Order: sequence, then C-alpha cells, then structure tokens
Amino acid sequence: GDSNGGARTQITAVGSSTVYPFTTRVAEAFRNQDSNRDAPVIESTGTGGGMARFCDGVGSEYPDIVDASRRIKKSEYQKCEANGALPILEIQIGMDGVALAESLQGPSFELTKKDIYLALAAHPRGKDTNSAQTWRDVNPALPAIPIQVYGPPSTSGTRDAFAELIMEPGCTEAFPEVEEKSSDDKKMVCMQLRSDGPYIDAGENDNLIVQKLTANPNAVGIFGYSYLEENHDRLRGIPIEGVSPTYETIAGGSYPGARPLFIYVKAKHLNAVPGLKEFLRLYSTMWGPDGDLVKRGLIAAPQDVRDHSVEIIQQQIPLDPSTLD
Amino acid sequence: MSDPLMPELPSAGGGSIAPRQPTDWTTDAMRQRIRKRYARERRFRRLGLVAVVMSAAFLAFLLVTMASQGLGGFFRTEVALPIDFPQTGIEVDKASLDQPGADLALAGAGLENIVGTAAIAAFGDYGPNVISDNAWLTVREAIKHDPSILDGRAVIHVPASAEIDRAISETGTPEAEAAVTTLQAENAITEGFNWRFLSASDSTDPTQVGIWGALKGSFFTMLVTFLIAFPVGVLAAIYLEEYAPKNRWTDLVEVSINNLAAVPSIIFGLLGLAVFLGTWTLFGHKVGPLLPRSAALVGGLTLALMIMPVIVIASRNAIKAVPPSIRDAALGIGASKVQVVFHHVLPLALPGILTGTIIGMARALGETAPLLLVGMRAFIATPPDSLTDKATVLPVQIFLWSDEVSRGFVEKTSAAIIVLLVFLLAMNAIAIYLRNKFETRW
Amino acid sequence: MTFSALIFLIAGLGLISWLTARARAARFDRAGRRRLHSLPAQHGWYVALWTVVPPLLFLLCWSAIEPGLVSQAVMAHPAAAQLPGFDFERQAVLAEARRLASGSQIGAFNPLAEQLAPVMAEAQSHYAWLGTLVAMLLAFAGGAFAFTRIRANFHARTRVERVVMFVLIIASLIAILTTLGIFLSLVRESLRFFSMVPVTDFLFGTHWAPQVIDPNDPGSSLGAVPLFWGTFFIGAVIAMLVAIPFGLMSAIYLTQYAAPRVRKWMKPILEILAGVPTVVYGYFAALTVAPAVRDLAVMLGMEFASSESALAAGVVMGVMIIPFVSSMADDSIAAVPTAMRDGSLALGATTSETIGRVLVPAALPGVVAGVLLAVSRAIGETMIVVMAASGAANITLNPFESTTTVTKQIVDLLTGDAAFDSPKTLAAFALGLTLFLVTLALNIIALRVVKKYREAYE
Amino acid sequence: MNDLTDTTLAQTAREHADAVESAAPVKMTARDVHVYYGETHAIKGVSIDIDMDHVTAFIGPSGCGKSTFLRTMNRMNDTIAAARVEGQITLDGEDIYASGMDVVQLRARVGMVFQKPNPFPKSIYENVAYGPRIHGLAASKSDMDAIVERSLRRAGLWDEVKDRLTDSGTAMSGGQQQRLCIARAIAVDPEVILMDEPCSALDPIATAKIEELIHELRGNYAIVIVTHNMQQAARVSQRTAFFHLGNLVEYGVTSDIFTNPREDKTKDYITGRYG
Amino acid sequence: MNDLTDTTLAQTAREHADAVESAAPVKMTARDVHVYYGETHAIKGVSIDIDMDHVTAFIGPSGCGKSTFLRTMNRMNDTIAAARVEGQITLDGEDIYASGMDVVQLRARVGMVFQKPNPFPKSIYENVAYGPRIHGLAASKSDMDAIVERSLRRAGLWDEVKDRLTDSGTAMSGGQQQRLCIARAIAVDPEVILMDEPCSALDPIATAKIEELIHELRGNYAIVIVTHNMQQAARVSQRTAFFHLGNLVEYGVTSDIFTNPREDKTKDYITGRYG
Ligand SMILES: Nc1ncnc2c1ncn2[C@@H]1O[C@H](COP(=O)(O)OP(=O)(O)OP(=O)(O)O)[C@@H](O)[C@H]1O
Ligand SMILES: Nc1ncnc2c1ncn2[C@@H]1O[C@H](COP(=O)(O)OP(=O)(O)OP(=O)(O)O)[C@@H](O)[C@H]1O
Ligand SMILES: [Mg+2]
Ligand SMILES: [Mg+2]
Repeated sequence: GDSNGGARTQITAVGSSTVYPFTTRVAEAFRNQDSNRDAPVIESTGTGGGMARFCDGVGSEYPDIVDASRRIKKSEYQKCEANGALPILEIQIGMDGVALAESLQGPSFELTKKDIYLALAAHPRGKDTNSAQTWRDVNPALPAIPIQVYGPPSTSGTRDAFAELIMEPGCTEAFPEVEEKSSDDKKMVCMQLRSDGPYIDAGENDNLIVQKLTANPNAVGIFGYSYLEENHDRLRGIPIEGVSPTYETIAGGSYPGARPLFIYVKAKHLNAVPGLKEFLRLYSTMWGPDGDLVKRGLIAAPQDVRDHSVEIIQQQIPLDPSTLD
Repeated sequence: MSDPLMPELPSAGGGSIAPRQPTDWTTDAMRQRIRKRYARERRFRRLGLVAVVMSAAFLAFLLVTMASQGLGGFFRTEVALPIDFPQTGIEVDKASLDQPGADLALAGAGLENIVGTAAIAAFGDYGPNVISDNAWLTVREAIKHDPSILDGRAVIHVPASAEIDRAISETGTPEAEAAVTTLQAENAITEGFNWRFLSASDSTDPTQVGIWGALKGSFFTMLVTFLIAFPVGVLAAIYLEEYAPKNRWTDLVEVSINNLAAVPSIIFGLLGLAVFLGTWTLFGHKVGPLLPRSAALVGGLTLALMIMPVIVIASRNAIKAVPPSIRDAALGIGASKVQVVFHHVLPLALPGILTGTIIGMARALGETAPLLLVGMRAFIATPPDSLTDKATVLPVQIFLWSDEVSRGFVEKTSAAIIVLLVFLLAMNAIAIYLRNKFETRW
Repeated sequence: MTFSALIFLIAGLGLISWLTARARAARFDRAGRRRLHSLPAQHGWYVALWTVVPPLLFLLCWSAIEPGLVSQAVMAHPAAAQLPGFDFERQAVLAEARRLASGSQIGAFNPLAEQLAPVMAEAQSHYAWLGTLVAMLLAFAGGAFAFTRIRANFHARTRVERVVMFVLIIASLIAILTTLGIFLSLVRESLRFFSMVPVTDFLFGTHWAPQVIDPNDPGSSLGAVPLFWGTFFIGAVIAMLVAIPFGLMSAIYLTQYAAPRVRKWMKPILEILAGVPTVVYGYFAALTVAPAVRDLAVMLGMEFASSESALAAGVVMGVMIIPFVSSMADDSIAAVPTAMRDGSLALGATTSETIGRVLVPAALPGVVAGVLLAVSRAIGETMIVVMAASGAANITLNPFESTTTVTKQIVDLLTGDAAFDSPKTLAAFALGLTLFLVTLALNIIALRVVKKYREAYE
Repeated sequence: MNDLTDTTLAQTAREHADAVESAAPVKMTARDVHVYYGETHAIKGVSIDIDMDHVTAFIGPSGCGKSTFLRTMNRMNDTIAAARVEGQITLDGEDIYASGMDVVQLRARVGMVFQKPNPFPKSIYENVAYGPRIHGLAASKSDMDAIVERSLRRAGLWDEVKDRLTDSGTAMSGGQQQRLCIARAIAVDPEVILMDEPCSALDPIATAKIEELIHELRGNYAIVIVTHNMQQAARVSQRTAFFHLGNLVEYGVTSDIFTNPREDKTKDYITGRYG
Repeated sequence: MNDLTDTTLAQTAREHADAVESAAPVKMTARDVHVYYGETHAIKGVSIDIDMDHVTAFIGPSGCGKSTFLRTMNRMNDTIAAARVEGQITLDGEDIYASGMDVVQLRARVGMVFQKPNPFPKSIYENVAYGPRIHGLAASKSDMDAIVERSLRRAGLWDEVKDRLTDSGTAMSGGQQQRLCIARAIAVDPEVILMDEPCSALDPIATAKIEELIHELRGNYAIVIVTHNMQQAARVSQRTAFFHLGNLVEYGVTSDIFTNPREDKTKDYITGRYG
C-alpha cells in the first residue's frame, strides 16, 4: 500500500533530549536552505531508548542518526553489530555545561565540590545515612538554610555527568580513603545521591526546575547551562571553587561541569537517504563558537575536536570499538 | 341479587391485626426529627452545589490562567526593516527565482548575512537582536514573490525577535526595552494577529512556530482513534451485555477490560511499538513493521486501544440501564435480537455511550506518554497530509515547547493549550449535542 | 485504476446488488405467502455482503503482495543489474522510481531511478489491472451465487445477523487481544530483568534507588514496594478522596437538584476537566498547588517540608478525574426509572434520602464502574506525578511527604539516557508487569463485590 | 343487561350506604384546580372535598385525568417537569401548594399507591421497611419486623412471601408487586391514602383482601381510590367522583350517584352506554 | 349468595357458549411443561392444547404462574436469565424449543401483550408502526398510516390520540398505554395472541371495546387471555384454564368450567371461597 514501499525521503534522528534542540535547529536550517527538501524528523526519546532503536538494524524503518548525551556503550555497539548496523560514525558536536544555579533572590551560595558531595551523597564518607539537613551542617561557613537541590532524575545523563564531574572529585577530596575501595564500592559512596528529601528529583523538564527555583529562593538547581543563560534575569550561577558558570569558564574547562555531546550516524545510510550528507555538513558549519548552535546554548568543542569531527564526516571514518567501555 | 359479581367479603380474615393510629406528626420528637432531616437535606444539597461550583471554579481558574498567559501567543510584533539590495551586492539570477532551486540559490547568496547587516544598518549594533533569527526567510519569500525589489531599496516587515516580543508584552531586558522605545519612536514596529501561529508548524524559533502541523496531526490521530475505538468499543459492549452468556469467560473479558483502563498509558505505547512497529519472524520470513513510525495512523491506533476500555465500560453501563421491559416489548412483536439492539437499546443507551466516548476521546486528545514510544514526540516541521505522514500532536507539541530553552516559548505553550482546549470543545460539542438529543427519561 | 476508485466501484456494485436483491425479494413478497421469513432489505444485505466482502478480502491480500510482484518484474529488467547490492539503497532507488512512475516526484536524485521508472510504471499498471480483474470477478461471482439463493423462504436475516454476531465477537476479542499483547510485550523484558534481579528482592524490597546499582546485589536498590505504596497512596487514596465526593456530589446535584438547563451545560463543562492536557495539570500541580501545600505543612510545624508532596499531586489528579466519576454516575442515576424515584418521594422521603437509599443503590453498577475507571486512570496517570511528585521513594502515611509512583519511574526509566539492557531500564518492564497483575487482582475483587451488591430494577 | 347492571350497582351502593356518617369532617379540599402538561390541559377547574373517615372513589374513562388529579393531591406532580398546577388544594385547611409547605411531611401524611407497581430493587423486607425507617417509626429491629409483618398481612401478601423476605421485590408476579406497593404505603400510617387502581392486577381473593383493608382503614383515614370497576366503587366507597375529559362531572354520595345520577354523562358511563 | 354468583357466571358462560365450534384445530400444545426461576418451581408439569379460532382464558390466583406460562409460549422466558423451561411446546406441530426454531419468526407469529404496559419511548405512531416496519408489512407510507390507524381504532385509542400521534408513547395515562400496547401487538397480525391482563387498567367502555376486538379476532386467530375478572373470562372465552400454585388444575370448555367445575379448588376459586 505505502507508495514509498520500503524507502524514505526524510532524515530521521532519535535520542537524547539534551541534543534534541541542536539537531532540530540544524534540521530547520537544512530545510530553510531549500523548502523542497523533506523536513527531517527528530524524536526526543532519551539516549538509551534512542540507542536501542538506532541499533535495531539498517533500513528505512530505523533512524539514521542518534543523538547522545554520552558515548555509546559497548553493549549497545555490540547490538548494532549484531543487527548489521555497523559501521557507525561518532561525531562530537560540542559540549553541554552542567550548571548549579539559584534564584537571584537566593542567599548567594558559594560552594565547593566537597560541600556539594557532603550535602547530597547518600553515604557521605561511607556512612549509612546523610544527616545533614542545612548547608551549615555541611560547612559552618554556609548559611543555615535547609538543603534543597532540584536535579535531574536517576536515569538522566545530566545526572551521571553531575555525579562524575562534581560528586566524585568532591568525594575523593572529602574522603581520600575511598581510593582504596573497589570500584563498585567507590561508586556507591561517591555517586549515590540521597533520596530522603534534600535532593529532589525534578524530572526531565529543566524549565520546571527554573520555575521552582524562582518560587523557592533557598533552593539550588542542577541543569543544562543553556537554561541558565536564557534565564539570567532570574537566576544566578553558583560559583564552584570560586568559578562561576559562564560560557567561557565551561568551554575553557575551569568550571567543572561540562560533558561532550555526540551524534552517531549509520554509514550505510549516507548514500540511501537523500540529503543526509548535506545535513551532516550543515551541522559542522553550525557548531563553531560563532555558530548558530552556540546561540542556543551549546558549548563549542575545542578546535581540535571540531576538526576531528569534520574529518570523520568527510572521510566517513567509522567508530573504533576498542575505545569504548 | 345483592352482589352478583363479587363474593361477600370474608368476614374475619385479618381480624388479628391490631389497629394503629396514624402517626402523630406534631409531637416534639417528630418535629425535631423532621427539622433534622430537612437540615440534612439542605446540607446535602448545598454540598452538591459546592461540589459543582468548586469543580467549575477550578476549571475556570485553569482556563483564565491559560488565557491570560497564552493570548499574547496569538499576536506578533513585526519590524519594518529597510534593505538596500543593490548596495548589499547580492547576486542572483532573477529568472531562476520561480524555479525549484530558488530557495537554495537565495540561501547560497548569503541572504541571511545580508539581512543581518541590514538590521545593523537600520537599528545599530543591537539590530540583529531586534529581528527574529529567521527574519531572512520572510525576506526570501518577499523576493520570490516580487523579484523586482532586488533592484532597489525595500522596506520589508519581518518578525521581531522573541526578546522584543517580550519587552512589549511584559518586561524584557534593558537593551530590548530601549530598542522598543526607539523603534516605536520611528514607527517601525507593528503588532498584529499572528496568522503564522495558526498556519505554520514546529520550529526552533518561537517567532516562527505554528500550531497547524500539530493540530492537523491531532485531527488525524483523533480521527483514527475515534473510527477504531468507538465502533469496536460499542460493539464489544453490545456483545458482552446482550449476547455473551454470563459465565467465567465473560467475567474474564470484563475483568481484562476493566484492567486495561488501569494500565499506564506509556505501556500502551510499548504495545503499539511491538504490534504496529515491531518486526517479527513468521515461518522464516521477516514481517513488519506493519505501519510507518511517527504516523497519525499508529498513534491513533495506539490511543484507540488505550481508550477502548473507557468506551466499553461506559457503554456497558448505559446498555445495562435500559429497562428490560423495552427489550421485552420489541421481542414480543417479533423483532430479532439485532433489531432490538440497534432500534431500541442503542438509541436509549446512546447518551451514556457518548459520555464514555467524550471522556475517552478527551483523554486521548491530551495524552503524550504512549506517543513517545511510537515516534510522535518529535520535531516535525511540515504538517502531515495523510494518515501515514510523519506527524505530531498538540499535547506533544505543548510538552516539547514547555521544555524549550527559549523564553519566547512560554506564551506559545499557553497559546497552544488554548488551541487544544478549543479543539476539545469542538470535538465534544457534537457528542454533547447528540447526547442531549437522545436523553430520555422513563 | 487507483485503489480508491476500485473501492468505490466495489461499493457501487454492493449498492446495486443490494437494490436488485431487494427488488427481487419484494416480488416474492407480493406473489408469495403471507409473510417472508426475511425482509426484502435483509435479502439485499445478504447479497451485498457476498458482493463486497470477497473482493475486499482479496484486495487486502493483494495490496500486501503486489509491491513484491512489481519489484520482481522490475528486477527482471536488464537495467536492474546495476542496482546497488545493499538492500536499503536498492529500495531507495526503487522507491524513487516508483514515485517517478506515479508522477509524485519530478526530477530524479538517482539516474538509475529514471531509467527504471517506465519499467516500473508498466509493471504497476499490469498488476493493477490484474488485481482489478480478479476483484471484479470475485464480486460478480459472490453476488451471483448469493442472488441465486434468494427465495421466499430463504433465511437471509439469520445469515446477515450471524455476520453481525461475528463482528460483535471480533470486537470483544480485541480487548482480550490487547490484554494479551500487553502481557506479552512486558513479559519478555521482565523475564530478562528477573534473571538479573531476584523476584523476591523486587517485590518485597523496600528500598528503591536505581541510580547506582550494585552489580553484586542489584536487588538491594530495586525494591518496588515504595513505588506501589506511592501509587496507591496518591492514586487510590488522595485522588479518590477528592474525586469521589466531588464527582458523586456533582452528579447528584446535577441530576436531582439543578434545573435541566444547568445540567445540560454543567455536565460538558465538567467534562473539560478530563481533557485538559496532563502537562498543564503537571505545571499547575508543581507551581501552584505544591508550594501552597508546602506552606501549609510549614504552618503545621513541619520545618523541612518538601514542596513535592504526595498531597499536591494527588489533589490535582483527583480534580482531573472528577468527570470520570461525575459523568458516569450522572448517566446511571438519570437512567433509573422515574417510577423508583416517585415511589420513594411518595413515602415522604426527602430528595437526599431518595438519592442515598434508592437512586444511588439502583445506579450502583454505573457509579462503581465510574469510580473504578477513575481509580484506574489515577493509577495509570503519568505526567502529573512526573512533574509534581518527586522521585523520592518513601513509604509514608504523611501526605506532606514526597512519594513517587510506578508510572513516574517507568517514564523516567524508559526516556532516560541509561542503556536499554541494564537492570535499570528493564525494571520499567517489570514494574509495568507487576502493576498490570496487581490491578488485575484488584479488578477481580471489584467484580465480585459489585456482583454482590447489584440491584436490578424491573 | 344494562338495566340489570344499573339496578345491581345501585343496590350494592345502597347496601353499603348505611355506613356513611352524615357529617364527616373535611380532610382535603380542592378549589378550581387546573393541571397542564405543557400544552395539554389535563384537569380543568376541579373543586372537591375529601372527607375524613370515608372512602372516595374516582371513576371515569381512561385518560380523563384521574391519576393526574390524584398526583396533585400529594404534589407528586412536582416530579414531572412539564406539569403545572393552578388553583388551591388544602390538607386540614393548610394550602399544600403554599411556599412554606413541608412537602416531605405532606407526602408522609398523604400516602400513595401508583397505577404501575414500582417496587424498589431491594428485598421485600426493605421495600416495606423503607418508609418507617426514614420517618423513624420503629424504635427497634423487632418493632420494624412487626411493622413489616403487619403491613404485609394487611396487604394480603404475608403468606406468600414470609419465607422469602430477602428476595428482590422485583422478582415477583405483577399482582404480588402491586400488593407489595400497598404494603409499603400503609407501613408509614398516612392520614390520607391515595390508591390508583390498587386492584387492577389482582385476583378476586386478593381484591377482596384489599377491599377489606380499605374498609378497615376507613375508620381513621381518608381514602381516595381510583377504580374502573363500578362494582368495586359501589362496594367500597361512600363518595364517588366522576371525571370526564379533565372535568369533574359529578360528585356525591356513592349510593346517590349509582342510584340517581344527576348528569346524563354519569349515567351513561356507569351503565356502560357511554362511548 | 355464592350459588347465585355461580349461576350468574354459568349463565354468562352459557350465553356465550353457542359460539363454540365443536372440533377446532389445535394451534399450540404444551406437554408436561416445567418452568423454574432458579430454585423456584413456577410451573409444574402443565399440558394444554390451545385451539384455533378460540379464546382461551387463564385464570388463577396472583402468583400462580399464569404470566410465566404465557411467556413460555412465545419463548419470552429466554430473556430472563434465571428462567429454565422443561417439556415440550409446539406451534402447528413444530417444537418451539427445538434448536432449529427461529425465535424471531415464532414471536412474530405468537404476539404478546404484557401485564405492565411497556410502550417504547418513541412517538405513538412509531410505537404502532414498529412491528409492521420490521416485518415489511407496509409497502408504502400510506399503507403504514392505514395499518396504524386500523390498529389504534381496534384498540379503541384512535379518537383519543389521532391529533397527537407524534407525542411520546410514555406521556400517556395508564389505560392509554395499555391500549397502545394492544394496538402495537395486533399491528403485526400474529396468528396467536397472548394477552396478559389486557383490561386491567381499562374502564368498562374501553374494556368492552377490547372484548369486542377479541371477539372479532377470534375468527382467524388463537387467543389466550389472562384475566382476574371471572365475568370477563365467562364472557369472552370458549376455553378456560385454571392455574393454582404452578399446576394446571382444570382445563375445559368455559361453560362447563363455570357451570360444573370438576375440581373443588376451581369451584372454590370461581365462587370466591378460596384463600
Ligand atoms: N423474574 C422472576 N424471578 C423469580 N421469580 C419470579 C419471577 N417472576 C415471577 N416469579 C415468581 O414465579 C411465580 C409465578 O409468577 P407469575 O408472574 O407467573 O404469576 P402470575 O400468575 O402472573 O401472577 P399475577 O396474577 O400476580 O400476575 C411467583 O411466585 C413469582 O413470585
Ligand atoms: N407525563 C405526561 N405528559 C403529558 N401528558 C400526560 C402525561 N401523563 C398523562 N398525560 C395526559 O394527561 C391526560 C390525563 O392522564 P391521566 O394519567 O391522569 O389519566 P387517567 O384518568 O389516570 O387514565 P387511566 O385510567 O387510563 O389511567 C391524558 O390525556 C394523558 O394522555
Ligand atoms: Mg391513571
Ligand atoms: Mg402475571
């Protein structure tokens, strides 16, 4: 019945909601260039769900691109392999800043990774429970305000990034003995966030966190940097070890929360889907520091990374599985 | 011949029954009791009124909030942008502008930069922030519409940026406020109804977004949902109430239908994914996917499965409430079972069936979770033209916009909610009309 | 001939056969005995069904195999040898050729496609004619067969009604199939989950914290009890404490006290509540109700009250499902014969007594069904809890504390960034399956209870 | 044969007439009552006095407004949206359509048995106990049992149902349902009892029992009975009202009406010549 | 006095007896029919022949199973879930409980008027036209109008409703509803007509009309009528069956039954001594 019988004319992408705004922006530009092109279809499914679909196979019913807020996992790569979806191109499109922020009416926090670790860990320094209720319990220099931190849910890549970039260093600082533990134990001690109230899992919707912060000046929020930038008239970034989250500090690496963002593309689809190559080329023209994506909150990757990505696109260099974990 | 028709009354049949005086309603105890009953009656009635009023007040509050936030979304600001084309050095072959490649040609000629430069020329360094990022598209359309403007200086009304929009409707950044003041002084700014909002599709730029694509998607999806869920639900209800023998098997069907109503909607998404979009191997052949992903057809089918239990349950109750004497009457003059059902039971049960349909369809219209899994939570920039085209729906659009970084989306989100509610009302109006028409009391 | 034209043609044939068969049966009617077994129109339907159904069934199969046949014909063409070997690319070229052939695309992206387009067009029209021919033959054969069977004492009605009955059974089977489908689509992944996590840990564990899973003892942080408690507490307790009184009282007020015009307007207005998108409720719950609830809690002396309370989510959810209770109760109360009401009023009962003792009991099946539907909806609701309840998995009776629900966790797990084969994500399927089984059990109990208290009038 | 009937009726009426007390107190009055169902003018200016301690029979052809008028007497017409009442009806001198009227008490005092039996879909016991319960007439369970038993006995149903009091009131034969409704109405001991064809579905024996009940109740109550059975009217009533096309054509002492009707219409009707 | 009653009834019966033909063909037969409602044994082994061209009256005290037996005769019992039928009933020699039986056609041939009037909530016209429509008895609109008018006339309702044929069938008086149901049943011209107390809510004139109708129909139909009115049974029927507690106590020619009942129970019942 379907007149397209087994082929499709538009590009399809699935995956992370963090990368979604950037890919959609490129998709829009792609179509603005020529309105006769079929508009790409970009789904926001989360990286995990996206990877699962992406690696289901090759062909018109499977997406060409997956947006990822983390690298592909080895198990996912193996699934791709099993389903004949290899080779795939791994393209880093830039970085996402994980920022801590408070309301402009807030108490003007200045925190360290250690403070954050001690306030939010489920097992601070290996203890069974975290008894800290106010920031002062953590660090006498901080105000006696109840700890209330809005952050992403346990399955979110932003949360993993937060745990890895801020909690873990804070953990080793506060509790050096942890290095002697097994890696699993270390994870439990360093990365597990408390679930007894002070850390509030606020879902995937970052705008909601922004609004909750405005309504509740004593609270702290953890979310993507772009939301902080868009709402700088209401929110203030919280400096960590004296460094405030700004585009420059995150791009330069002095602010601790930055993680790479990727797209993965099936090489086999490059010839079968009209415009896919142009799409990638367009992507590469938009991710520079003065590109359009940065206006939307992307943190541009360093020059060498961008060059490497362009090379991957041009020469269709497949991902090397040995670099995965 | 005293009593030809009836026998004499049996003289002493129930004589054993003690006579009783009529109840004395004037005793204090009785009066008090009646007062209490009346008080209870009044309280009960007031409670009912309170329930209705509070529910309605809650709704009114929601609606007023939405309306106050969303009305701005229906208006847009335009800025008169003067562009001196010859000076920009744009080079395009005017003859090719009615060819299919015109878009690409103009984009390739650097129109975007030209417009940016023109904005700086007209409004100073803040200029590019005054006009929408996609203002150049408007300019492109203008050129395509009338290539002769390339020969000289033209003033083109382009959409203002979201910042300017906000500075006008509420309070924006100081720079934007300043820009608005100067623009207003120059009479370069106009406000008007945002037709684009009703005619365009999704975009990443709040000044360019429109609801038409999602509206059409919702329409197609609801159409499929209704065409599947309503007949199947009603027919299933008829079978279960009127035909099925009352035994374990019907109990099983009943329980499983009731249970389906409690299944989280996202799980229906999993089902839709597996059944309509999955691939199976049958006798060594790969079969599927049956239907294209992200299409209104799949979304509609998935939602139909989701709301079918609601319709079945409501319909069964409505059918059950039709008095048996009506069935007897029709059967008694030789109507067949099918005739009894379709001539009498169904019309009488229709109000209740429609109630189930209304709340079921309302639920389907507002649902997002299952559509995520069948690919409708997506950025789709062109409105669908058929049931199998890639499409998204209003609530998904609302959900996606509510998560957008740009603040300009806030009022668009509310405006989209208003559109959704209007759609809901329009959809229900027919059903409600029919329901009022068919309601009989006996 | 296009597909839709063919459908129209068949429908036309159906109409013609309906008319002729009816006319023929009507002649029997005049000539023959006092009464036909079946109405002329029923004979009409019989013949029309025979005319329409076989070709439609054929077309259904045909549309599935026709593209394959066309492709095969195209592949036989010498130019097809140049087609790329990779299946997807080959299909892309063929699809383009198809679009070129049908005229929906003009310039070709791939030169090979242009070459194949005429071949494609020819093959398509060839098979289209073949399909049309067979369909027509079937229509005529079916119609003729049925037509010859019409006679005065032919039981056309019985046969047509058997078809109706068949359709009815199919319709009710869909519910069963859906149930089965859901069960099956959950069970495979759930089994994978349970191969990693012991069932008992999952079902009876009281600690839910899926962020970091200890690979040695994955069950220790995947105990589902708090989620089920939260679901029950928010959906079946708090939401119902709002929805049942408001819904039932609204229904009663509107059917028994309000002027008919008020009812006519208010009922649909309340129904809007069920259609407001849940995202909107989510925002409302998170930003308006939740802070108010927190302030209340602080006033009550809970210093560290969370702003993500079970109460906020539950109350808003309760409001959303008011129409489920009110509309269904309204309909069933209105359907109780007025004679019942009159009987009670004539004994000197007040309206409220009549409602409480006669009308509501008589309407009980409908009321209970509405309530069950509302509970079901509350249990299955996602967005409100996603936005207004936190992810903190607590077992608490305090409505001011935060709890989480099964549905919120399922959504988080399925839309998150974690890999889909980790116990973290698979837990979503296990949660879904368990919820499914739990509600099934509850429904079985509910069915028993309702059966026991049902009052049938007349 | 008509003459025969005539004479017989008159005779029956006269035989029972000795029971009529001359000056019975008036219990209810109607003055110039009109009832409309939307456009239909169903009752056209009826004025009537219902006496205490008497049985009043309403007779008249089908559709003449007997049931309608009966319903206006305890304001059951309020429940029909289209119905509208004009004029004045009093109970013990009080206007029952006055705004201050306590409708609940009114209906408790003026009981009603409907033309179509309408038992509640509850058990037989609960059907009868319903009225006493809402009015608090029974102090205890045994009290209630006694009331239920007495009411069912009086309605001549006790023997048939005493072993199945918990069965549903709807799973009974037509006549049983009708008697159940009578039992239900008398269980609250109203002062006035309005009965709309209480014996229409009853066999002669059950009819006799109901008539006996009416006879027995008459001492303390005002009773109005609609009947199509002239014999029954003649037997049980002391006053008869003849309705025709919404008008009260004639009203008077039963023996007079049956012996010596003033109006030709009345005479035609009771002798069966009408129509 | 009882003897007198007896005599009168017997006389009436005898007066009408001359109409009885001696050897009428048998239309329906019942052989050892038992009906159960769950536990209740409502009909206990009834065997009876219903003759063509005759009117058969079922009499018996309330609750004895008359309606139940009537319902088994056109399988209306099928609609009561709890009801179970044993034994054999034939129509024109065909077993109506045979598996191949077309119940719909059966019910079209064996029409029924129910004890409680149950008009459809449709217009009066539609109520009557419904049957002819589903059986295709009217070729045209004017045909249908004629059928409706004739049926309503025969049921004695035409004059009352001819101006309001579009009004709802439920907004009528009790007696009007009953006649409407009769009109509806005869509109489809069944071969057997089962009437469950068709005159219970009717005034004497309307009753006379229905009796006249029955008389008129008798020539071509088999008619069964349930009645509590002995006079009516004596007047209209040629056969009488007396039911008691689910048993068919006696069945025979009406004049015989009323003159000379074989069973004491019958005698007691018709003379009013029973109970
Ligand atoms: N639906 C039912 N369920 C259970 N029992 C029933 C049902 N209908 C009738 N019965 C019982 O069956 C018996 C016979 O009832 P039936 O209606 O046949 O009596 P009947 O002779 O028509 O009486 P009446 O003259 O009062 O109408 C009665 O005892 C009655 O209570
Ligand atoms: N609910 C109603 N709506 C409209 N008209 C009605 C309604 N009920 C009765 N009528 C009409 O009002 C008139 C009087 O009806 P009513 O029921 O009082 O008659 P009745 O004297 O009781 O007759 P019957 O002896 O047949 O019961 C009739 O013409 C009837 O059609
Ligand atoms: Mg009446
Ligand atoms: Mg009966």
